[in-house]
Amino acid sequence: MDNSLVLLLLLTPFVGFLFNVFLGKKAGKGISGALGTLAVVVSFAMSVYFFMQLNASGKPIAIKLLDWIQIGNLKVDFGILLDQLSLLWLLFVTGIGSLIHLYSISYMHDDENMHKFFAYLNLFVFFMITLVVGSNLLVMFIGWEGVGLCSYLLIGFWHKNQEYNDAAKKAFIMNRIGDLGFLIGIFILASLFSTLNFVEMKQALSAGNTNTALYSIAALCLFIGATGKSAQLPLYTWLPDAMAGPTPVSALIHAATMVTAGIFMITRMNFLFDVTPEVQNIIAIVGAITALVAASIGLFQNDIKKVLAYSTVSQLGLMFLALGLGAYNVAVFHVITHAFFKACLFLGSGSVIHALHGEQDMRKMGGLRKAMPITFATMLISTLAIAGIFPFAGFWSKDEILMVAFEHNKGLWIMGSIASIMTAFYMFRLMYLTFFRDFRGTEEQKHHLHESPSLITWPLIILAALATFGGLINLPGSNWLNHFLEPILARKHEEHALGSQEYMLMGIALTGAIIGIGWAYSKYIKEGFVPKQDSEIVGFSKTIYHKYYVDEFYMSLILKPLNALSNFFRTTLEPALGNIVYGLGTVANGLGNQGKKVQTGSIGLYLFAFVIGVLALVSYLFLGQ
Amino acid sequence: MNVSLILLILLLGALATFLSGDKFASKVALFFSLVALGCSSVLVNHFLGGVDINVNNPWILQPHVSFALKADGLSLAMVLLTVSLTPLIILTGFGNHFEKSKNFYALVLFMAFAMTGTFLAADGLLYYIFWELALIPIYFIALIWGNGDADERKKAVVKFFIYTLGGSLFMLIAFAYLYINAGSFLLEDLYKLNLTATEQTWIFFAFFLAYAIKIPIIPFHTWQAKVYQKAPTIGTMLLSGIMLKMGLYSVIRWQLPIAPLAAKMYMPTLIGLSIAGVIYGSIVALRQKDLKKLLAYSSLAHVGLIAAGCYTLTADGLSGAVSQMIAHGFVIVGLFFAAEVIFRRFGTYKIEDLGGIRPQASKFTSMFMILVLASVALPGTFNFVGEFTVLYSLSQVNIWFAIFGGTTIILGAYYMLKMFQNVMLGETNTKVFADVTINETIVFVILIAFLLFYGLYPKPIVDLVNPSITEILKTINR
Amino acid sequence: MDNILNQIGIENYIFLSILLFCIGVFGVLYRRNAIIVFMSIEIMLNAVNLLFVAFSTYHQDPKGQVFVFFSMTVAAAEVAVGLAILVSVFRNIGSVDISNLKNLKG
Amino acid sequence: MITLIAITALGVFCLIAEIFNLRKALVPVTVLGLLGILGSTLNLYSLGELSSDYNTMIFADNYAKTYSSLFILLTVFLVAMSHDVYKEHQTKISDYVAIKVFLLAGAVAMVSFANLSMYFLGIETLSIALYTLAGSSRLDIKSNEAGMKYFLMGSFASGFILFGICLIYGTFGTFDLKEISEFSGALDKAIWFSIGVSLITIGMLFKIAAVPFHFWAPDVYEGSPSLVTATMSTLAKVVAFAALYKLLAAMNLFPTIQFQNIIVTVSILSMTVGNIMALRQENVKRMLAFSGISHAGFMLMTVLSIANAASNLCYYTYAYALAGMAAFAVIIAVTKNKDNENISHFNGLGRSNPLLAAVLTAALLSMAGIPIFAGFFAKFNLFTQTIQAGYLVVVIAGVINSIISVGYYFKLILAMYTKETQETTQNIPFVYYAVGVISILINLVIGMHPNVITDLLN
Amino acid sequence: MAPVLIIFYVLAAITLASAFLTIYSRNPIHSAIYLVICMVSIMGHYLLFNAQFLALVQLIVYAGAIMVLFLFTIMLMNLNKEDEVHKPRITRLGAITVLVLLSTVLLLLFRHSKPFFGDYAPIEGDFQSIKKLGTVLLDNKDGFMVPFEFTSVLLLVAMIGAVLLSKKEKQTK
Repeated sequence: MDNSLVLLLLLTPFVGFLFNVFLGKKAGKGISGALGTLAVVVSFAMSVYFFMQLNASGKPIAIKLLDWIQIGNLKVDFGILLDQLSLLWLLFVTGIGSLIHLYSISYMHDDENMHKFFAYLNLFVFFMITLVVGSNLLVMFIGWEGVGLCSYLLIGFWHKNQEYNDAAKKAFIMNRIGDLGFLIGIFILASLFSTLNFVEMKQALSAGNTNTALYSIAALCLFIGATGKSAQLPLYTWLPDAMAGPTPVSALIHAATMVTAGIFMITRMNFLFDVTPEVQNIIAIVGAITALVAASIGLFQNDIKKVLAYSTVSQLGLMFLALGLGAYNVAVFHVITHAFFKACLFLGSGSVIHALHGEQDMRKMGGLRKAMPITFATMLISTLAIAGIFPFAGFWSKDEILMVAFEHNKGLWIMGSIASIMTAFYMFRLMYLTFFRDFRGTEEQKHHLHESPSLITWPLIILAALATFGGLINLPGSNWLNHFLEPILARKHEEHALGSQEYMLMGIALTGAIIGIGWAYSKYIKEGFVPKQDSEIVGFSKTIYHKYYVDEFYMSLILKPLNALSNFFRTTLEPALGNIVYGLGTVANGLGNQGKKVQTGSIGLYLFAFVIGVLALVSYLFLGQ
Repeated sequence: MNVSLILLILLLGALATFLSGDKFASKVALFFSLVALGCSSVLVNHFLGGVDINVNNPWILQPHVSFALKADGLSLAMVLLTVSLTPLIILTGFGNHFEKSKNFYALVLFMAFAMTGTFLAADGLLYYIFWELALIPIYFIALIWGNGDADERKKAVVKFFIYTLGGSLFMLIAFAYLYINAGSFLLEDLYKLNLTATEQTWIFFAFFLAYAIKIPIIPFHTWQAKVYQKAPTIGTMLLSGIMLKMGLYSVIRWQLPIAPLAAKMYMPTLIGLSIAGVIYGSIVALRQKDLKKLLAYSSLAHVGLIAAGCYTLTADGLSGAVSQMIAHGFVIVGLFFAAEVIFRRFGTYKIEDLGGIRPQASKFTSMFMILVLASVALPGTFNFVGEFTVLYSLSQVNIWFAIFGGTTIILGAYYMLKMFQNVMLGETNTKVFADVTINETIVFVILIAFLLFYGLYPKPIVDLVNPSITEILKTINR
Repeated sequence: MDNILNQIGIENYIFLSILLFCIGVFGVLYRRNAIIVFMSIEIMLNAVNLLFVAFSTYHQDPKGQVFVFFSMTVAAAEVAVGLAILVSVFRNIGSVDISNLKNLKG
Repeated sequence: MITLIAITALGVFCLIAEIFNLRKALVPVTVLGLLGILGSTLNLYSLGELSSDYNTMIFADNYAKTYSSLFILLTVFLVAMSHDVYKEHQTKISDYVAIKVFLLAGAVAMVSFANLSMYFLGIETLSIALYTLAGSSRLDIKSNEAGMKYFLMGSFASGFILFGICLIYGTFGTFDLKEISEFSGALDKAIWFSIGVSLITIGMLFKIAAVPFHFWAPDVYEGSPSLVTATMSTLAKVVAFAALYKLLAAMNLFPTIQFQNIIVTVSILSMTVGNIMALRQENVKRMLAFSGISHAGFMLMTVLSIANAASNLCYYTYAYALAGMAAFAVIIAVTKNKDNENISHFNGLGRSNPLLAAVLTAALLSMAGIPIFAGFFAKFNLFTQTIQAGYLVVVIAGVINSIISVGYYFKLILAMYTKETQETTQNIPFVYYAVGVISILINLVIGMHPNVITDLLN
Repeated sequence: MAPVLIIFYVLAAITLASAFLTIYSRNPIHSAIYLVICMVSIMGHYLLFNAQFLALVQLIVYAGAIMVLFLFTIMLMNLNKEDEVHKPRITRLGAITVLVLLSTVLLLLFRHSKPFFGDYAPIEGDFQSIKKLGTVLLDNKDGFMVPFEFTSVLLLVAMIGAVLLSKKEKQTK
């Protein structure tokens, strides 16, 4: 029974994918979208079912479907593990997935390839589920690469635009860099444990026999994998570019679900990271720096989705900070709340873009508050949540991260806090530029301004609600989430008693957020400042506006040399190597040409050669004796 | 019933095709190749059922050469690869018009015959004969039915022929030497030889020269790209899909077990060289302007990885290499066929002249995409199984090998996706691109189905191959 | 009967033959007139014949002389054919200078 | 002995046939006659052997029989083609055929001699016949030149051979091969004898066209009428080699290190010079001449393991001669009415005449040593034996040369299959197809069953 | 010094000198005459060995037949003039060098080579009378009958060859 239900959970999106691929076009847009959505909803329902079951029994469900790869004594099978962590992820993946599918029905309705869009979305959900429920690293890796693929397909969904295709390619390749790390990590773990199954690895690790150096390398490799997928330094640059995809994609993949895969993986492997504190340190530092850098870039972006993208990177950085500090549950908490409000923000921005017929530049927006009240309201809630305003979900989760950071390292705490302040600033900058003051777009656009249809607004409303109340799952005091996750975490997480220090930190955080908001308010509402045209930006802000020239840096440090090398190989080395071979032939032919000159046709010469041959031969043979 | 039946069918098929006339040649060839496939499947069943399907008849008394065919799992896997790709390759030709097609298809079948023979032969000289025989048909296929400028083609093809022949002649010397010591060419007798390390080194490198050129391993690869580019696509498929595997198979079957000491001694060097080939091939592929050449260099990179797997001398490495050989065979045939499909419509392989095909041909795009993904070893495809296993085995030898070898998953993705983007995506092409025909679809679907099925369930192949790998390893570690 | 070699010595004959042979070789190399070249070859053959006879006496064996007989036959046959070729060459190019025969080369 | 007599009788018949105006029947009867002789040589049916009185002069052992069979076979082909080649020269055809048959007699004498006098007469008969044939196209300057060159150099070389024989006689006082063999095995190396053998070897190296005594070959091959070139390239070369091998095997001279070095050097030089020079040739006959030089180098390897290489040499000669014969059948057919034999005449042959192209291709592949053709086993056996004898250097040189040789063999193949022809197809008589196909088939058969030849020899 | 030796030296001198002059003289006719002298002197050597048969044959075949053939050809082609152009110096030098080298080498070789020298056995019995030679030549048991017969083939070939080379063809067509 459970087996088939698990398969139902896993395969319904895949069936939806197949349906949309083969029949989607014939079935028409309505049916295509509906079935696509239904497929995810079914998965969601199954997730809920299993969640209940788990809550009741407390026992994780492990299923082995079939054998897959066998290398020596390393056996890898298609196994499914439904435990607290995976179910939690399943819930919000399929849940938010369902909402976004719903949203997409309306959002993508004008696109001729809508069935494909749903096919890809379904496929994505399928791979995401695979990633989450896999019982071993390799199955997870299938999902891991699979979601990367879907991300590639969806970023490049509008494939006629080569820039989008470039973005898609970039995403895939950046991910692949991480994947190599992941794979190497897998190799090391496989050779250490002879298994890749999470449960078995955990047991093996706890059994002792610690080879810390190798563990550290493995953990580091896995973390490199995570930086690729979850857009951390130095591999984060693909995520902002990935905004080329349709907005629901950005919401689903590049905000709520896929980019959290890295956090999921590290949480999954927490038993490993717990024994490798130096890697944890690296994670924390990388996370903090990412949070800070991305937030600072976010300050100056004018593309509404780019702002959200950098915000995502920054928030992910915070989550990694928490992971690095061993506070897996806190990270997970923030993942969930972030999924809610970031999805809402993206969908809201999608709604705005939809209303403006594709305009994404905030400098050409403004004053949309009245035309789009629902969008405005939901986005405002989410913005408050992300800025960490009490009592929205983001407040609780972010606060916990900062609290943990404060406990461990004040420096990290300061970095996190600054990032939070920046977040509050640029998010409200976004809100102000988009919804307040006067509309700065064309008359034509102004004329068509309208609130989005209900299929778009309802998901927004639901998400806004979640963004408001999401914090409840792990309120200080109840700590439901912490308890729920306890079985999968190797090390017990000490409870925070709410003491004065905690309240003080909350206060500081809140104050910081309000400072950020106020700063934004004074600049954009009071002064009515509108960001300058690209060419007018100078100085340090120009550097930041250009994302610290990281892309250019990578371009000139890696890509250009690589291409130059390739050109060199192609145009110089290859022919040269080839010519070595040809050269032998040329030499032989040249000798032949020279030889032809010897063969003059003169009998006298021939006879001379003959006699000299005789002489040489006879003297060699007999004169020596 | 024994394995010589496959050879017989293919040879008869070649003859029948030759006699059938230009009109029916392709169909006759397809028929015979399918019969061979059926026959091989039956034989594999027999083999798995424990029936003896080997052949060993004395052939020449002086020197002592036997007509010995030995079918273990490894051989059968390679034979299956050959006989299942052959009908597909023939089927891909249905969309082309070949002048004197009876000769063409007869040569194709003859080549399949020779390659099958190479995979089955258990006698050194017999093996060598098949090995060389396989070279002749492809020479003519590439020469007569190839495309592009005739002079350049000639140059490339002749270079290929002379180069590979030259390499294999050194192998012949090695065989002569072995024969002098063993008094027989039989594989088992050669395995039993007790050669000194010096002797083994010489023999090892004589073999290596032959295989390094055939596989190819850098820097012996220079023939490859040009020939792939100039040969008709069917020839390219035969070359890249099957013929390269002759070299790799031979490494496992002949080179390593006959000269194990040398193999162990030079293992790091050889792995390093192979992996250098991986990186080099990938980097060269980055900026290729010709679709077929790009695929050729991708093949160079992939094959380098397989070779590295072979030279690890571990069960994992060998078994992964075999899986990857099969997977690569299928995927590269598919990719070259995709190139051919494009060529049929646009008449060019130049990447810069392509682009914007996707809006016009979604079926083709999807199938091409899957093949591209398979070639970059996305999990779920058979290529992943192979590549993972090989990389894993490399990591067991030295983690740096795995890291450098693993760059293929980055660079591979880079050049393949870049190629895909430039060839398929972008603004709709002004030229009309008709979507794939039924024949073409059949080929693609079979290839893709194979790759996906075994990607998820590689057990049958692995189970078929692994016992013989174990045997060979036992010989290596004797 | 006394052996004549007792008074002359086989080595003298060998030296004589060798010198004669070498003169023949020299002639072949030195002259470009085909007829003289033929003659030089005849001298070479004669040198060998002389040596044959000397050896025949040395071994007191008639076979050497029989062989000389054959060798003379061969010489005659060669000259016949050679001169026939020479005549046809002369008819075509009007000269018997072998250095004119350089059409075939390379 | 009976072979020799029968061949001579057949030659005389040819001469008489003209008197009785039987020109039409001449070629068929000769071919049939030769086939009959072939049968009796191979003991397919027994004519009974004449008394063994002549065994001191002619001794038909297996070695002689195997080679004689090859020679007869080659002559059958040559005579068969004569009919068409000389159809413009009806008045001379009987002379041509007769001279070829006598040439065969000389050839047979050269492999079945038991006395140096037979050897000498055989080689002279062969040579004189070839001088004549080379110059036989009397109005053609090239043919004249070829005849002249061949004659001058050939008789010069004969002088050395004669000198050599003389010195051997001087040492032992006998011409009998068996006695010489016994004496030379028993004695310390007498210097007369050694010099004598060396001089004979030099003479034979000239006949097989080994470097540095090879210069005549390309010129003569190119200048001679194609059929004669075929004779020289296949029959004459093989005969000379068989005789050289037989002589050296009997002389027991071999084990001195200097002599081995000489052979090694000459072998490597011949292979290399032959192949490298062949690369740049435009004339097919000239190219095959150089190819022949390189093959001579290969065959010289057998001398390095002279005690037991007879069967390998024999196999090699069969493979080489049959492939050469097939190639020449095509070359003669294609260049019949042309001024020269340039490669360009072969352009597009693959399309205009696939069968001939296939035969030529197969022949060239065999010469290049590609498997299933006899050339492969020939080379392989050679290599194996030479390695066994400890001359790896020669084998490696041989291998490198095999690679080079592919270069020019394939030049011809390329011309046939990739170039366009401008010439209209001409009607090619059946006999060329027959000769080409049959020789290639025999080549293939012995390629697949090498033991056919080795069994003959043992 | 024994008279025989003196005769030998004289004959040898004549032989070598005439041979050299054959080559050296410009006029082919002179060459031919010198060659005849050379042949005759060699005949003298044969007589010295008491090889009467060969001496006769030498006279008949060489001086008689072959030289006549030569002279005939020279006359036929009207070559009796000194029209040979001067050879390049390198040819002459080369030829002389080769002459010197070759004779030196060969002489050196044979100087040390006396494996069978010593006292020459006195001649016992007949080994070179015409009768004896006839027996050896035509005896079918141990004699040279087969080569003797084979020379006929050789001569036949030469004859056909000469005919073939000289025969004018009727112009067909």
